[in-house]
Amino acid sequence: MAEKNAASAVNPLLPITCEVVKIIDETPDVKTFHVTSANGKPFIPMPGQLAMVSLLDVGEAMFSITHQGENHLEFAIKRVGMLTDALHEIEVGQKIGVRGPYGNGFLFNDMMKGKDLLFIGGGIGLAPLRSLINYTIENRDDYGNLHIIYGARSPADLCFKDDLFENWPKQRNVQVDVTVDKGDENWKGNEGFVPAFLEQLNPSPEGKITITCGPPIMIKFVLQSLAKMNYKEENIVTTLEMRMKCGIGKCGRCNIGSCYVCLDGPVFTLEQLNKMPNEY
Amino acid sequence: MRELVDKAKTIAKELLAKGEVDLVMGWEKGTFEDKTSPLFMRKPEDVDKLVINEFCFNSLAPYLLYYKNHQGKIALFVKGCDSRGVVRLIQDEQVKRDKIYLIGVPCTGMMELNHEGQLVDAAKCRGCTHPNPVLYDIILGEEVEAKSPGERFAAVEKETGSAREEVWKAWARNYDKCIRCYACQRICPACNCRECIFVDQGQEWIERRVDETENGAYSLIRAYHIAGRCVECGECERVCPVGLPIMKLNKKIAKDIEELFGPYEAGVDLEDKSPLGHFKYDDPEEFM
Amino acid sequence: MKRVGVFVCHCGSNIASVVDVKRVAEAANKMQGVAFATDYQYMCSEPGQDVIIKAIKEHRLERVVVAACSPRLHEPTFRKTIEKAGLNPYFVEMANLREHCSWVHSKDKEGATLKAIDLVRKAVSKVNKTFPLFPGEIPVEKRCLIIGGGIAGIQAAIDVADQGYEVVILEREATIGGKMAILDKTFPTMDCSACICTPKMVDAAQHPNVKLYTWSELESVGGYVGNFEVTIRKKARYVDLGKCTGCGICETKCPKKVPSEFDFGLGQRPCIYKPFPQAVPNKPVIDAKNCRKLLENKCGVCAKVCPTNAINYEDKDELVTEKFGAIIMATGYELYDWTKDFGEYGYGKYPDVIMGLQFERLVNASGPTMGKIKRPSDGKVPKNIVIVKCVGSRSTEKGKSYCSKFCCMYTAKHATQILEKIPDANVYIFYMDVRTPGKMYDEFYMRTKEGYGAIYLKGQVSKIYQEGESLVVKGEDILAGKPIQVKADMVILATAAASVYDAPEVAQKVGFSYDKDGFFTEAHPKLRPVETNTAGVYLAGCCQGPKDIPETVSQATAAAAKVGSLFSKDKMATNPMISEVNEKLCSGCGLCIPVCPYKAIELKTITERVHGGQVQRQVASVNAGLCQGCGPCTVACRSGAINLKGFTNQQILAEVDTACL
Amino acid sequence: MSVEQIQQAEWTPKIVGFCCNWCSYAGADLAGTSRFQYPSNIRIIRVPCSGRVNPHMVIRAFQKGADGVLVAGCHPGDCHYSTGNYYARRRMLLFKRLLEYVGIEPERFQVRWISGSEGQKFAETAQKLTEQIKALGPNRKLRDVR
Amino acid sequence: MKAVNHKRLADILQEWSKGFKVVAPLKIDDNIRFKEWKEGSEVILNENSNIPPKEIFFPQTEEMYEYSIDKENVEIKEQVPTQEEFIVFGISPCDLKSLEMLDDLFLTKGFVDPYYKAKRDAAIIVAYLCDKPCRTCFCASMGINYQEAKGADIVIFKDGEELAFAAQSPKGEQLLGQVSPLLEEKELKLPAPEEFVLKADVEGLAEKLASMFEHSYWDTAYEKCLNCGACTYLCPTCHCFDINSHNRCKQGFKTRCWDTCMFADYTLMAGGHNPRPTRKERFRNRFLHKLQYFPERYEKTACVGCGRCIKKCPVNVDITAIIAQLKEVDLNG
Repeated sequence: MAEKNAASAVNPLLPITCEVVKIIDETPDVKTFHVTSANGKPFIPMPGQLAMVSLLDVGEAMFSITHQGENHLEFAIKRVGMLTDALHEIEVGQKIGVRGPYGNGFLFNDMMKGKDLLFIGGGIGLAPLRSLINYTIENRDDYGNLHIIYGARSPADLCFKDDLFENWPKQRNVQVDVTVDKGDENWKGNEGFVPAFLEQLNPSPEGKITITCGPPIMIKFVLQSLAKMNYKEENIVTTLEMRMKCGIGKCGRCNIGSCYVCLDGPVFTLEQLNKMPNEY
Repeated sequence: MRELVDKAKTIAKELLAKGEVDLVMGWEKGTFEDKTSPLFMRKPEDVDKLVINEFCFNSLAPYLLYYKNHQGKIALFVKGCDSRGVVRLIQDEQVKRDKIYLIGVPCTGMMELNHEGQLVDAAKCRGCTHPNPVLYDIILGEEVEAKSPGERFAAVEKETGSAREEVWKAWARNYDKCIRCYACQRICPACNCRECIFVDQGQEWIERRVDETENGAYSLIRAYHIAGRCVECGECERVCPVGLPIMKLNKKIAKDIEELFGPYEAGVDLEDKSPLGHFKYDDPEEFM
Repeated sequence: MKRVGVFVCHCGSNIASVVDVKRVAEAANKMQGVAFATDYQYMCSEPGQDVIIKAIKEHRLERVVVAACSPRLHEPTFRKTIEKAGLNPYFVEMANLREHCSWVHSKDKEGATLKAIDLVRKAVSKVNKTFPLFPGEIPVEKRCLIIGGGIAGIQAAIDVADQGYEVVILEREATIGGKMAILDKTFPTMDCSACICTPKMVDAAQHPNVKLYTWSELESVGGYVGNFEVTIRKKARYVDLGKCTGCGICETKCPKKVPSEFDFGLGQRPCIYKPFPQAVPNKPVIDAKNCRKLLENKCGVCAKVCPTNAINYEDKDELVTEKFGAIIMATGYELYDWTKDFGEYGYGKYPDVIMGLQFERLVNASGPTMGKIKRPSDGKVPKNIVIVKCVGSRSTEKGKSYCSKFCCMYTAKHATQILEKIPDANVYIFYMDVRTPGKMYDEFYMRTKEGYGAIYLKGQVSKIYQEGESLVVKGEDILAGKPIQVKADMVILATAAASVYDAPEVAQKVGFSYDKDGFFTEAHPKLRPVETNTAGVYLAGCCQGPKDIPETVSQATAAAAKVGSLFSKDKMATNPMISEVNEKLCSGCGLCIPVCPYKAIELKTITERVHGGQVQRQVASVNAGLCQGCGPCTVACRSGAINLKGFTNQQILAEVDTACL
Repeated sequence: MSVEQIQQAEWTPKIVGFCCNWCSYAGADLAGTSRFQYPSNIRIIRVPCSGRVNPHMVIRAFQKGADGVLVAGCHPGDCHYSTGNYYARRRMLLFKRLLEYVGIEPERFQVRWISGSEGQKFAETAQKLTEQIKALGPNRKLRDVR
Repeated sequence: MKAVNHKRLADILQEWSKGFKVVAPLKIDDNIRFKEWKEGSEVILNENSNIPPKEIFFPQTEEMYEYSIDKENVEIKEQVPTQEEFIVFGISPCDLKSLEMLDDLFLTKGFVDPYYKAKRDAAIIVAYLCDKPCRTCFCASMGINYQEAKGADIVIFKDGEELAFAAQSPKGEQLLGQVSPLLEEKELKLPAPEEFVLKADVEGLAEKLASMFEHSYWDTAYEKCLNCGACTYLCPTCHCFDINSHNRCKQGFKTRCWDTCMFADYTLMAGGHNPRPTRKERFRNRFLHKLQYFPERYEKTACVGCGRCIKKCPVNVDITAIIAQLKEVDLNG
């Protein structure tokens, strides 16, 4: 896929000027930005792919594209540093730079076709999964049942509430289970950490591909639980985060062993990961 | 100096064997006869690699910064200039005196290959004022005379107003050479910040661009940051891969400090106050 | 980018007549981050401020730039303004278009306008990097410590106590009273010093809000304004103040006599003694250095004779630590020791060459001579008396460079006292100048000269030497232009008033600065004369520089007033524009510590997790109570770990960048 | 703007002045209130104390295009914070000599003590500084020519 | 064989510089840097330049594009990376080899780096075969014959006083044609190849390293490394870069600058997590990258044996020694 994009873009390092057309406050520290370029979408990404978003005078960083609409892309961005702070201050109408798409995305092989998909997300980790969830919903017939297990620190920290409680549950063969570490007075739903919640739901591994993303600590324990529930590592997929500058496998810093996360990743099967050096 | 090695080995072995220290820093033979490389000894048998000769350039003091959280005691060999580096680190609260054991090496001066390939007295030793350690727990031999003392400030020639444009051109050429590898900073015992403002982009002090202006700022501000703190070991200049005259600036400042605020040598006395850390009411005033 | 609002003030015509304010506002409108810009006649006026408040609400402004006059004038005004609009008061920056632009470039309208635009851009760039600031609050311990129990300390104590606050007077001698208690009379009124001093001493002692710690020394001072932690050493007195009634039997019975400090060795005192009869507290101490009981465990008479057995030879020094909100320094002065420098005057080996204060005791009715002027050597009544002024004062090579201020008056006083008691005496006064500013002072001097016929000789004394029974004083009479020689029976030296020998040490303990002569430095020579550069520490009397009694008393009262205003609130708001440490960057090198004039920075140990393990390390920490926000620490810090809120490195760099565009 | 571009647009010096809030800034204010005229080239940056001025900020000014830099503080002994200017004095002494050493004209970086009552002195300083810099022409040294 | 007395080299360059920009290893004070040749500049051959010729194609600081930010708009102006044909003169066989690695990196695997490509395509390479190896050289161990220069348009070598020129491509022919009046036909031959002081055996090393990531060797090997960037900046094959903004109020431009895996902030993420937190991980990554990762990805060891790092490392970290030690490591032990 990378090749295709390369061909299309003359200079892969050059951002396309885009306009922020909508900003949604997801949580106190996460905002979703809808961006579009002069001629609609700056490019057509595959689920799980990444893009470099830049405030030219501040900096550039890699974010996963959480969803694409008719003619806009969506980025769900958590406030963690200089650039994201600045991004959280911009307003609708602001011009920003976007380049991409980068990375392999979830569909780098056809492993998921026709399979049941189990999504396990935590916090902002739902952002990359969302692109695939929406994609599989749009192409409902190519995939089996979708089971989405999602957790966040508190009800306030739940991202994409509309999807979680409105859009997704409505869909055919889609099950959504949400938990929070700690509820508040008007929280009726489940409480507890995602791994425990997962074990308690105990979905069978039969014919399932599991896609998980979230804070490292959660991933760690989720993988343990999955192992307990004897999921095969080749059927577990996750997506990684690394510091990136070029996004096209040149600048060096995002390597894990001999592979560059920005090119060969960010999506890996657990099987692949276990073969790589543990340096991420 | 070579003759000291046997005594050095016995001491190092003993320290490790007795468990008084769990790490001894010294030197081992490098790629070539005229090179050595820092050696980290943890077991008595490691000590066999130890060498002490006129090529033991590296000050081991800066390594102490990496062992701030080290539990046990660390021993290291120190030449005169190295010991001043240690003093610097102690004064800057980076090292606790009681956590280190200093083995003093009276230094007869380093040797290096010149362009023609002959061994000559090392540049960094010119104008050496302290061939002998100023601080140590044990010293390997008799104190020695500086081999090539010369003028402490020989490096600083007077720049006259008329030559000013030329002077600047020369420095601008230097700034053009600098690749900002920060070897000078990493090897410097006075550069003991947790995060150097020149490496850390977040603070908006400097940009990564390597050009005359940014490199100029780097060289001048670094010199200023170690003003009154530079122990004049000359390591920065020695390690510079493009051979910048870094010590010129440091010596210039040291010279001015002497002229303006009275005799002072950094890292010689644990008790003395940094020239920029205090003042006199009657300090000179060249401006009004 | 924050939403910045720019408000350009015409200041009537003050700015608008030179700077094209409309153009400035337009330019501002184009600047990055500026969401709104406008101009107005008088921004500081009521309606002007409303313009700002309205705009903040309408345009959701997050930061404000007021381009008007000097921030030194109206920054507080506009801080209040935007606070009214619900913004943090520190979110306003001022561009100084009046003092720094229109008024100084009135002939260069174009240049002024361009500069104005730059100044606005500069302010915008700075305000964009401003963080909300909040003043801290520190509780105020409403107790005042007064160090020194002389007239300054006493006066200050009474004035603070009368305002209803607790006061502790710390006095190293066995009694309060200080130098004034030594004096015989006070110029120019010639009323008896003791008569006006001792009642005040008693007032202080009996004041319900005043506590006396006599025979006590300052051990250490910690903390900061409103919260000083002071440790005091109560020296062993060997007399239980609780039991002792001050009857004085012990003093009469004590077999050993030693020279009295109070009389400067002119008289004797027992080893258990009160410095002088009206001492407060009026109870003795034992002089451990001389008491035979304490030295060789002999004697012990005092204990035997004491009716209330108040004597306790086992007594030990005692350390007490107390909290105070403010400290008044009133440590006074001492006479400069001329004997070490003035060989030509005999290094003090001639008994009849005495200092002014010794003379005070000689003429004092309760003094060693019962007020009869007798010369120390043989007790003869002197006929020819020479007074030498400026001994060690106003001299660059010997003693002190300054003028000791009150000598001119007390030498005149001495002259009159002599001539009153010994009418046929001749009093010669060698002087450099006679300086008598002050109410009724010059009149007094004139009376001494004309009325009493004291002989004033302008000139310095080059030599004094013994010749038989009398002294020879060689000097010159500049006015007559010839050397002069006087045969004298007694010589009184008006020696310089110097700072107390350990004043610097005390200043360091408390933590403020002192000058080359050891006198304490005031925060500002003109505007803050009774404050030190350390908040909560005030000055009264000669510890700040030589003063006569009226001056001392008024300064003491002034200091008391300062303390009063500090104590008037329960909590003290701290300036939020102070240094703060970014512990992530701080290496704990401590280079910032010595450059802090307020001792506000110290190293503390923090614990942090470093990949798994827990490690401890040192970092600098700023005491919000002490820091005054000056900023030299930020420059001493190489890694930019210590930063000054309100003037951060990033703000100033932003200003520099834009100023250079 | 690069030096060359600047010369095309007829060049006037850019001077950055760091003034301590209590003396020199007040001095500049006084120059204003007493209407002492001086060239409009100087841009004053207000700092609490001359001791707050970091040599790095001076360098930064030269980098970003200043042709001259002035640091002004209270006269020795007058510092509002009692000692700030004494530290500034030592720092600036060393730094000034360092800049000269690498070939930067001493006139381009000047330090002055200007009290709150010396409006005249401030105006004169600004005047003189501007003339000196004009004579020297635009600063190329250390300058970010981009 | 075409030849000219080495004293007349300047004339050749003079001639060429009429038509092309000529970049050559010039003496600048006591440095050798690849810079544009001008009349009078002194060319130094048979000695490694301080900074490898990678800086010609991949400058330490390179402008990528300009931008201007207005209140309502953002404009991005690409500096179209075009480049006139130019001559790179006097590049040594090892440095020439390093370009192959850079080509792999910048021109393959999906994305093409236009900035590098433009310069690379425009370059006419005139290689100089070393008279003899320097003591820090070990190119032979990296499979390089210092007496040949594949991929160069012209090769030069020195025989006594004479410089021999041989074209290896039409372009080369054409260039030589240009200066033919200056050249004369001579019988010249390469000096006999000399032995190397330093050797390194990377045979099968990549495979071995694949299982050594967690090996205790790394726990102490890194200890002397100060994590300065000298070795990486001086390395002809190191290629990491950083992208930064340079703002001047509304205008600004993006530059990319060399970066190095030796610096802590290289992999530091905004959230504070750093996959390579200490000197150990960074040291390990550098050598694994050269000796394992790069070979795995591009079938080449990312080292050409130029010896610059050995020459300049402040603490004499010697890659040949490390290779030797790695070979010695007993995986079962």
